[in-house]
Amino acid sequence: MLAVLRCVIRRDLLLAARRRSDVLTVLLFFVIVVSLFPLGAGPEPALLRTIAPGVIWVAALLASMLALNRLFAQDHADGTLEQMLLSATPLGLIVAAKVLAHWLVSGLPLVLMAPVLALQFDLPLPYFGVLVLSLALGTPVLSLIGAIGAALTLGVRGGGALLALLVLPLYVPVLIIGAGAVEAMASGLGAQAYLLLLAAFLVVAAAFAPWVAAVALRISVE
Amino acid sequence: MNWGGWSDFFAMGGYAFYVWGSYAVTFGLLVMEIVLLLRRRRKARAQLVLSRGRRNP
Amino acid sequence: MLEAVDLRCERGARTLFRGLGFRLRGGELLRVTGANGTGKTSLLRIVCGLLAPAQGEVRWHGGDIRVLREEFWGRLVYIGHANAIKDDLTAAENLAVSCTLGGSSADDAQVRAALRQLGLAGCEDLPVRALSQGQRRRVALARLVPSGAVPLWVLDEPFTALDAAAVDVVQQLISGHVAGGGAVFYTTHLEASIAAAVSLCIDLDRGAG
Amino acid sequence: MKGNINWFKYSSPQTFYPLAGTLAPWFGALAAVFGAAGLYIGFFVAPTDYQQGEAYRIIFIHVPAAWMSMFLYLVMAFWAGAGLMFNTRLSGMMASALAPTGALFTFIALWTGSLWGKPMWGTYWVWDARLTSELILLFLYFGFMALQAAIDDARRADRAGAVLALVGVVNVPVIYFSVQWWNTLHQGASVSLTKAPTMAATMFAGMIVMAFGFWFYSIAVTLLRVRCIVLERERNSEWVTEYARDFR
Repeated sequence: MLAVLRCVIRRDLLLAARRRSDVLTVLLFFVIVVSLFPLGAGPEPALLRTIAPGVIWVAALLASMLALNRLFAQDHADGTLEQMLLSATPLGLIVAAKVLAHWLVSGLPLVLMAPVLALQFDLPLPYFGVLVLSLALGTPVLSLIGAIGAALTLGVRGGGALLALLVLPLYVPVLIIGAGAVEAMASGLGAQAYLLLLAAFLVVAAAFAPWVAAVALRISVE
Repeated sequence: MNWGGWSDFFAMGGYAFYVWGSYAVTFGLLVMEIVLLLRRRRKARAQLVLSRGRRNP
Repeated sequence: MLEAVDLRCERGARTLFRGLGFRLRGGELLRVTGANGTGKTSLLRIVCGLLAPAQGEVRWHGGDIRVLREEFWGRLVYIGHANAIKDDLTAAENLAVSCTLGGSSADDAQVRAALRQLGLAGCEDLPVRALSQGQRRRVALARLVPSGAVPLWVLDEPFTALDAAAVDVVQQLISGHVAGGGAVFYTTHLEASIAAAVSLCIDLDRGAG
Repeated sequence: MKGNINWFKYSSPQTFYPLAGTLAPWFGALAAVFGAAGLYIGFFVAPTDYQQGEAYRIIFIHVPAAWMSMFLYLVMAFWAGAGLMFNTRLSGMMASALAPTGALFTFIALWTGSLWGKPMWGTYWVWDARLTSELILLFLYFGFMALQAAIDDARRADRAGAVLALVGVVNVPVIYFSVQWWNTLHQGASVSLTKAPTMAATMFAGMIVMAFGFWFYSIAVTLLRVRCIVLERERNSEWVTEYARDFR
């Protein structure tokens, strides 16, 4: 059982390594979207400092959603997805492994890049820790919920925009609590409660999302 | 009955635009939904007649 | 071993076949023939559990496959139209992954031996992108070599895009498997002569087989 | 739409179709009666609110519409779940039939909410917790309908929609409480619609009656739409061609 999961993760990471451009496009998209806001909203530091967490979180959310169709679409096209459906290992676990690999490739880079962008927004240094921690807890939840959306819209025309329409409402709680964590830190309330809540989201999503995505996959491949 | 007369009723205490705006849109949308539904029903039945014609002309 | 009862399959509004049943025991070969679009692939997907039939049931050793699920899927190798290989990976990596996924773990030596048996000596470490369509099909079919222990093989058009030599190798693999007590359920247009103790046939052209 | 009398007897589209046909007009009539009664109470019986003047009368459609938008989503998720569990085609059709009416009531709730916000707080859009959750609920409805429209095969569309509806229904409370939390963090509870005017008995009665009116209306419209969906999806089955014999 474990060998299969390790094999799936290793394969996906190998594929991502072989096609590095996919990883970079997600990261560059994240950086570009964040850099657009000062151009749009004006460069005054005071303004940028207040909108920094919100902007970085929304950009991370959009970037991770952009990378979602890479999760199943390619496997569906070349038939490997059917082999996963017919494997002796429960599909939920395979989906969890794939989502973990997907997060390592498209979620983690965002978390590591966020402090650099926070500098751009002149965010006070003590808040960096909370920002990175909230993203580290939040982006896996985005990938997990996104996996359900990706599975539902497999092979459907207009997939990209449709995926966004399905998944964005479900991202709202994660966005509010995630961006709110830094906000609460700034207003002196302390981000303890928010980070714990994000961790709770992560645990619940990790427990249920892969199985729901597995059901959705079986429906889509039929 | 707390209205002086019909003109008083329609003025709605100065909030006519907001009150009638909401009521008009609400019931307008409900009526529109019914109209669209009946049109969809007519189209479905026409489709059946069409396919029946095709099957045994 | 494998039994189907009163299967009915619908695609869109059309009923492809109804009331179809068969029984496949160890050491038997079952071929499905029929013109294009008569539902050969759909029947295969129903037997594998990928597609739910509109009516009827598929049983493995008496148990409904929808209940057995992973237990049944562990006893089955399915090779469909698509080759289920990744262009960016090399042939060896692809085979290693598909074997692990299928449950029959194969170490590197077995993988290379299987590829050599399918006439892919020398191409093991090339990215599959560089291989021809026939060679890719061989990589997909090379999976059969290490899965001798898996009782049921379900093959969809195994011989397409293969040259005479490859067809010969695959035929030996199939008859070897059947002789060893396994069952093979396959579709093909090629008049393949596969030696087997019992070989049945379902012809979807004449309606229910 | 509570369960039918004999659950499985009416669960096939063929037997349900005529039943829906007979019930729909009755519910339509009930909707008209209750709607008229609600309007009458709302305008002629309920007193003027000392604080908000006449503008508060919008509450007689805003609150029932908000209730209906939430209630219809739950019923839709129920039918979608039932369709996924029991594999009955009709349940999937019911879910697809409910979605547009639910979305309509959500939009009505938003529209009347913003028109009510203008006289009270001077802005058309108040980032109030409940209004924001209604907005997200509207996106959930659009997501459901868009997914079903994008998938051609009816069976897969129903089952995929069912998964989305069930995931959505689990998320609605989470969304509501996170928006509530977000609202208190940023604005405190000062600006919000939660402080409804003191509830005189007649005001509450007006809302309840109108809510029933909307409920009967939803049932009637859903039954009509189900009949359309049945005609569209089952057009090749024998009973529909037989039934369509006398169509002009």
